[in-house]
Amino acid sequence: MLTPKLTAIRLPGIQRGYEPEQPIRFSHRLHAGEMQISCQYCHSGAERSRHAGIPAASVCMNCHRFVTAPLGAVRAEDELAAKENRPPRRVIAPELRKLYDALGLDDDLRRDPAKPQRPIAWVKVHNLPDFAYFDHRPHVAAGVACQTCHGPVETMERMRQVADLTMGWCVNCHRDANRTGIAGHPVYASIDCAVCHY
Amino acid sequence: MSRRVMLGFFEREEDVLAATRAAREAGLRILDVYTPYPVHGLDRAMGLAPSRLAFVCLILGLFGAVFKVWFEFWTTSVAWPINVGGKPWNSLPAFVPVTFEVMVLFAGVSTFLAFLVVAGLRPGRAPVMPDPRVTDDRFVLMVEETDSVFDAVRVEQLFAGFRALHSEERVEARS
Amino acid sequence: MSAEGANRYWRALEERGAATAAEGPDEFAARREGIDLFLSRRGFLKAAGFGAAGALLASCARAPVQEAIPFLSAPEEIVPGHALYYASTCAGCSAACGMLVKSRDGRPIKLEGNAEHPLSRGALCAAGQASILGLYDSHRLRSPLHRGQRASWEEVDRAVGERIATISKNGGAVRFLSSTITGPTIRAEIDRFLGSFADGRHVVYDPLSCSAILDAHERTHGARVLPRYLFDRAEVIASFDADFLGTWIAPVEFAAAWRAGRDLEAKPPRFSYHVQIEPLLSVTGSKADRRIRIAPRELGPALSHLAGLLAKKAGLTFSSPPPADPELSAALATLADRLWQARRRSLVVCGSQDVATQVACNFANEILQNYGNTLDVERPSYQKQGNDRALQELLSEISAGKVAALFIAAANPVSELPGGENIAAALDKLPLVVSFASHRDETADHAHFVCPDHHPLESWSDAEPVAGIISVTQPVIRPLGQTRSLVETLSTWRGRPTPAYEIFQASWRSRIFARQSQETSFQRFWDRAVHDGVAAVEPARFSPRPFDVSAVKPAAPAKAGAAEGLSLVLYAKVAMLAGQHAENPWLQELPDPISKVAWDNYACLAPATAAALGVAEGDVVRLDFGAGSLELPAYVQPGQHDGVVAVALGYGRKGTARFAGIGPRWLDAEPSVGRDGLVGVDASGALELTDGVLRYVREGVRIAKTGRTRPLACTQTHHTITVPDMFAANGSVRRPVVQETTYAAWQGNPAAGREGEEAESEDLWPDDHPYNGHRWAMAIDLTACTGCSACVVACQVENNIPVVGRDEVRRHREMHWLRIDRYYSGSQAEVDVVYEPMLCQQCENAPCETVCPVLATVHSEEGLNEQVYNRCVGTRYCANNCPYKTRRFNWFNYPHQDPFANLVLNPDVAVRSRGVMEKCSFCVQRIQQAKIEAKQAGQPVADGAIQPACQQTCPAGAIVFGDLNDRSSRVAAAVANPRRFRVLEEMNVRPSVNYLRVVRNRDETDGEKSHG
Amino acid sequence: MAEVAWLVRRPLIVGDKSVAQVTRDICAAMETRPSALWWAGFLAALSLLGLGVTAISYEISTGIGTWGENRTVGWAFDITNFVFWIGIGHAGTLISAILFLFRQRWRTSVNRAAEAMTIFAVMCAGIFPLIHMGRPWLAHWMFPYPNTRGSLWINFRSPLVWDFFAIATYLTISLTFWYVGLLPDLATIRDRTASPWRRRIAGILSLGWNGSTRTWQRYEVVYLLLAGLGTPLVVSVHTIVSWDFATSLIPGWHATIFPPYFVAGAIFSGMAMVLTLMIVARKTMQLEDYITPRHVDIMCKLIIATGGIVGLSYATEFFMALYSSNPYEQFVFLNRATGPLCWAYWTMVSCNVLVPQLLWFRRVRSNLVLVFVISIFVNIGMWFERFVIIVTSLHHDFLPSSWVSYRPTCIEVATLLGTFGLFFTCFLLFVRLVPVIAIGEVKAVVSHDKLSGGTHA
Repeated sequence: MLTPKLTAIRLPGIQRGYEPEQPIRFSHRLHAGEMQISCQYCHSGAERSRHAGIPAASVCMNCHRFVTAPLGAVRAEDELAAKENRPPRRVIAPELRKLYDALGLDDDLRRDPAKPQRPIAWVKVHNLPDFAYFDHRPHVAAGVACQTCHGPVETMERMRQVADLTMGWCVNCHRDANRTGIAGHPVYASIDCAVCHY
Repeated sequence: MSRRVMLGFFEREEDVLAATRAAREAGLRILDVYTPYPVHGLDRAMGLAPSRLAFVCLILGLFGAVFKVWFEFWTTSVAWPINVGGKPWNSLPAFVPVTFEVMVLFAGVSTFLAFLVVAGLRPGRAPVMPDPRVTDDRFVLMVEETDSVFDAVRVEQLFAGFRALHSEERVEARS
Repeated sequence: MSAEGANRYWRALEERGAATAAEGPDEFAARREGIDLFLSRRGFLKAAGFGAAGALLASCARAPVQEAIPFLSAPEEIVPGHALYYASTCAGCSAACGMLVKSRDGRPIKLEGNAEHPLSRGALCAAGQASILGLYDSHRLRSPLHRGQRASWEEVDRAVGERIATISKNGGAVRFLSSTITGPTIRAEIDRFLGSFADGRHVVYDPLSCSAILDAHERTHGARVLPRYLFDRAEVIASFDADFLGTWIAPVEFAAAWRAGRDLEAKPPRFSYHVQIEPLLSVTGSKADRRIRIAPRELGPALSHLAGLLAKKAGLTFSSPPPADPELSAALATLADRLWQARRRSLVVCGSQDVATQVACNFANEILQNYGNTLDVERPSYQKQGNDRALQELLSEISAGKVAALFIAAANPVSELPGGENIAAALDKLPLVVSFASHRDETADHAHFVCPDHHPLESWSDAEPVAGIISVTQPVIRPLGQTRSLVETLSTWRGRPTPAYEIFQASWRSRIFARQSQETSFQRFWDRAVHDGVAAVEPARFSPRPFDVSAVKPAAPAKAGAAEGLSLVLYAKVAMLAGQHAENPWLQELPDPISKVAWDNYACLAPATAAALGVAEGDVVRLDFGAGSLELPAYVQPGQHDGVVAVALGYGRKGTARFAGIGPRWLDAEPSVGRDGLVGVDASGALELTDGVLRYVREGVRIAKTGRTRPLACTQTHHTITVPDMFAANGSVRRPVVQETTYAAWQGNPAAGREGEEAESEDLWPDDHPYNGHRWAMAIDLTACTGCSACVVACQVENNIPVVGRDEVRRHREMHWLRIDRYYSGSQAEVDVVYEPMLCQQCENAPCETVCPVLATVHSEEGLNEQVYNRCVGTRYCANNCPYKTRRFNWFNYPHQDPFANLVLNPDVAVRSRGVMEKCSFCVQRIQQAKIEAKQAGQPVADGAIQPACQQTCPAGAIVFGDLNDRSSRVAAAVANPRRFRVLEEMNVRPSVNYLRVVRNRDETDGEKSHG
Repeated sequence: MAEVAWLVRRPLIVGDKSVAQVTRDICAAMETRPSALWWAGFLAALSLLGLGVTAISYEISTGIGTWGENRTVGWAFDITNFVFWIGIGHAGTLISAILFLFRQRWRTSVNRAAEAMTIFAVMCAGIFPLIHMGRPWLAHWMFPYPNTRGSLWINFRSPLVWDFFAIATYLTISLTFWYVGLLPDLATIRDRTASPWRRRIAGILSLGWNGSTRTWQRYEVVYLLLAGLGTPLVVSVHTIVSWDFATSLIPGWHATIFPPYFVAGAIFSGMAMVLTLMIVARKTMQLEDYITPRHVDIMCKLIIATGGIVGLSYATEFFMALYSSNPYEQFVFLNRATGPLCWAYWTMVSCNVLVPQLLWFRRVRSNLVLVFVISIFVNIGMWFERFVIIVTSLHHDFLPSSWVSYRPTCIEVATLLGTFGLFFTCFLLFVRLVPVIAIGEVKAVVSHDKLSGGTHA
């Protein structure tokens, strides 16, 4: 009863609103919002493991092997090429360039043995304390929408922590789930300590 | 405005006690009696009504107890019922000790604070007293010179009748 | 695994939030960064600890930035945070049990028995469970050594190659010394390598030798074979000093079989009769139905006499004089009768190293027609191949300097054999000594080259423990150092460098594929073998010669002359074995099942002997045997023969110097090592290698007090369930915490031996806590439990339980969540032993929960007694109020002494910080895992889907865990068993752990026996 | 007036004092320079305190492992000291509150010091529940405050929580009671002292007290009420402390006799401590006229009485154990008397039951040195009583497999000494800064003596 009021103000240790700079300016708004790519296309771990996981660069390449720059830029280059009647050059957006560099690809997106492969060090946004065990699988299985905890990701240019991820926040959601069910169908979300702490 | 008061200074408990009784019979208006230690019967002699601090103590004590019982019940059976050692949600007997302690705490502290308020005691307040020796071994009886019929001389004799060391008249400012 | 694999592995770590990728020149440093991250659990708890301060900090500054570094290209099988299991083979000893390696994010973190393995049947022993720590041992050699200096493989190959070349040119004896290697491929490779020399020979020895058994069979069956013993088929077992449940040949396989032979729940029930005749109290002896103490020198004559008795029954003319002790001869007579009644279904085993005795043993089995029934020489075991005669010859060759090149693999002769220093000196004289040791051990110090082999979890290998059963070892992680597989090294020196993988595949294609018929395509066969971890093929058949009775000679009766002085018996402990695991802190801290002493070896004396000598436990005594002397603390061991002093092998290893600083450091702390800086005392000097056998017994040993004392780290100070009479009013001296009965009584009444009424007393309170969903419970069959302590180590590995060191154990602060209480009953001399595994009983009315002020331990709606570490403030009230004393408190921070070992931590279990209480959770992480998977599959949790670490590894299958609300579950059946009882039931705490009464195969029908 | 008649026999304050004299005598202790004796005692106490602080900081920074406790004996010195000090505290409240209700006027000379003793003892006691925690920095979790854990409250079923509330309340009420009693005397100091800073401080603390009868009247009501509250409180506190053990199921702890047994024991030990202090104080601070042999005599009698109850409790416990055919219960007590830790048990019995019997003789009671020695013995004995109850019950409990021994470490001993350091430091400061005797009350007694003397002579 007191808890909601308390969490309304940011208490010590609560990282709500954390929105760190990322190595590549990846836009969830563009991918999840405009392009309507489902969350689990990239974060496929969510239904197979406790971690949703951050997609491997190879997953990005599924599309970005072909999409190398915004449509506008490509059109412009085509027109320019037509004008100068030469084959259009491949346009590579600066942010995607970082991805290709990480994979050690050359301009034709072929593996360049000279270039080293460097994994991309994303900055973790949602951090739970190590003594709290969280597992995505049961939540996905129960049909909890990603937005319930991660907020309106599809509107975020840069990923931001929306929920404050306190124990009270978890527990109250579990309580509500038991009362109202999830997406209509009844569920049972235990609030035993040993669900998260062991 | 200000008022005139007549002070009688005594040395012994029984003298001031008797003097107070006499003064009261003589229809004098006794403002206060200052003593180094509590003198038995003096309050009756002055005709003071018994203190009502006991009620404060009772009420707040009860409040503390009731509040605590409710709180313990609420936390263990309503807010978040957790199975502790197979005990029932509402383990009333186990709540008794804390309830008692909280009752005593509320009662005691509130009575003390109430006392400070009604007695007008607060840190840094300058003591209003006729003679610093009151806190040592002086007994002072203070009567008000009510109206023109007040006869200072008679009062002085009355005091002297009870072995008063001396008496004096003072004007004290009243807010 | 491809080269990419390694980097994947390390990135996979970071997926869990590690620091940086492990690349660049010093890969190792990078790993250390990786390690800090594993400390971060503890780190966090600590930080979280500094309550106000921590909060203040957090409110000023954001939490430290954590990076998540995904794969560049994800391998499809690896899902971060998802555990994979790979079938492999345990290399803890030569028994070669099958196992599954639990690999988390490419990091092996747990070994579990492989249920599909025909020998170990899903179990592992303590040593096997602990062996995973060896992978993350920072003391392992990470590159070859040349004269003790780090060298590159190129240099070593060149140097060794040159020497080999000269040898094969000018000739010269080349010897390959190893302990038993059962792998057909490796053996073939070694032979191939030796084949390239004129005089090359492979000499095999076992520090715990069974050479005499093989020699005996050479005499009686014409071939040096070790029969395969089938205890499950034996109805009467007579074991002459063979510790087959503890350390003898293949304890896990034998324990499983032995257990199968005594199954009271089977229809009809079967219960073998097991007689143990031994000088000291072994694990096996502690489980025997009839146990006879015997002086070592009496053993041979006794067995020979038994053979004689049987021969008479069989109408053969063979007689051997009865032993002096009339009691013993009477016992032997009755034993002979029972054996004879159980012809073909009986088994006589003998652990003696005296060939004549072993021959008598064979003779007995032959008379009883056990060959082909309960022991098999046609499909023999390869688990012990040691040939002590060959070893002796080799040693004389070496000391004579007749060896041109000596290669030593999987053996440490300098520390394992008598006269180690002489051997060392001789080695220094040899022109070429190459060791394949993974550590700078005693022998490696005297080798010109040390070419470290992979850890078994890093390399391909195979094993054929028993003819026809071949199990595969596959790598589950890329080598952590610049080590190289033995076969690869040999192939390189042969001039044809080949990757191990190819060598093994080739060998299987040529040798093993041919020996089976199910699969037609080799690839399919190989894939299945690698997947299952084991393949059944045709054994290399050989038909033994018919039994040669002429070989049998009646043993001369023990000479009374040798009676002066004590006989020193050198034995092996289940944890240390011959010492190959001496550098494993888990095993050092594992209390010995019998003595309950950790971190030391000691001189076991019978109570009577100790009293006669005026020696008390902890007094340091000096043992004088001809060749030298030993000084170690005494331990009073009930049930041991009065004429015996027993000392464990495998201690005082050079490598144990690393434990000098283990455990918490504070002003009153004492080191875990002795005065010589090592753990325990090396007793191998007392071994004898004479006329072709390695002997573990010495006669005429004199013993004297030194006046010094060394208190032992013993986890159990009171050894009986009976309280001293002075403390027992009105005669109630025995505490009903363990219940037992006899087979005869049980047959009459399955509930025989019950003490006190098992009555669920009415509840005082409204029933606020119905258990509607699951109701987890456990049942432990005390009849089956052999006390082998595999469960204790399994629990330690699974639950990140720290090692606290000798001093803390001595202060009774060991951290094991699961302990095995061992109680003696009977007289001081003739003891009965009961093992009672004691773990958190998960009481329904848990006394610990009521008293916790901060709700750090409460009850779950599935009947679990939860302990929330991060909520605990550490008042210890719960531990005080626990009648079973199963709660463990973090008195200090207990980091891994070797930070590299943090890689073995189980990421699903929090590492507890200083000042919090911890305890058994029924492996709740496994429960949650199974529930989540069931939820995903939309099915109920199947019975047996959840196995706590202890149940999973138990060789005797004594532990059953499951859901009581599932009426069909095994645990529900166990609870319904009339043998079931609960400890301290009368207190109505309602434990969820049930025990099944101990049953001994005896004739007294009064289940109660006097406990003194 | 009954007590007047009673007073006739012997005056409470000897050496026929005038009211002014009383003020002078008592304030003298604070106005003169401290004696060398005082300095010696103070420095000794201070160094002990230093030792304790060192030990405690080492323990908190390194771990509870620096104590001798183990998996079976989870409490030892820590809780022993806690119960010991709480017990000491109780005598103070008894003297000031309970005897006040019983109108025992002799208390006036000792109640101030006794109350001070209570407060300091409770301070010492309070340390232990805090530092015995594995993670003392999380002690605030013992208090039910709204939190972001959804909201996770505390376990009101746990005796430790009861303890927490009991101790907190006890300390608060004792402080209030003490302060109320101090008000008039602070005023006295304010009005007579020469030093300006002392006047300023006394002025602030006395809250502008002027001996007005109106205030005196309310003052007496409050004092009575607080005494009335304090009396059940002091009983409840040690009852709850005893429940820490009584509500558990450890044989030797799980006993219904504990509450009365503990309360009696507490008063017993407290009286002994009061005697110890008083005898020292009257010697060192020339208060012979105020703390007369009669005070000592009365307290000795109280010690015999409470000591008797304690001895009876020991016997009852033992009898009940043997009478209950519960093997565990029986074992624990036989083990106490004859087991490995029997020396502690017999120390306890001889100090608490045998030694006090000497006080039956008036000659002993009137020999202050002897009384002093006996009081020390009782203090020791009562410490061992708690040690015996806690350690011998734990170290051999249900399962023989987990039987262990216990040996304290130097850190534990240092911590115990440290609390004595804290106690005496506080007490020695107290005798310098505050009137050790309730001036106001003594004046009343003095004039009463005069009055009754006058009328009856």
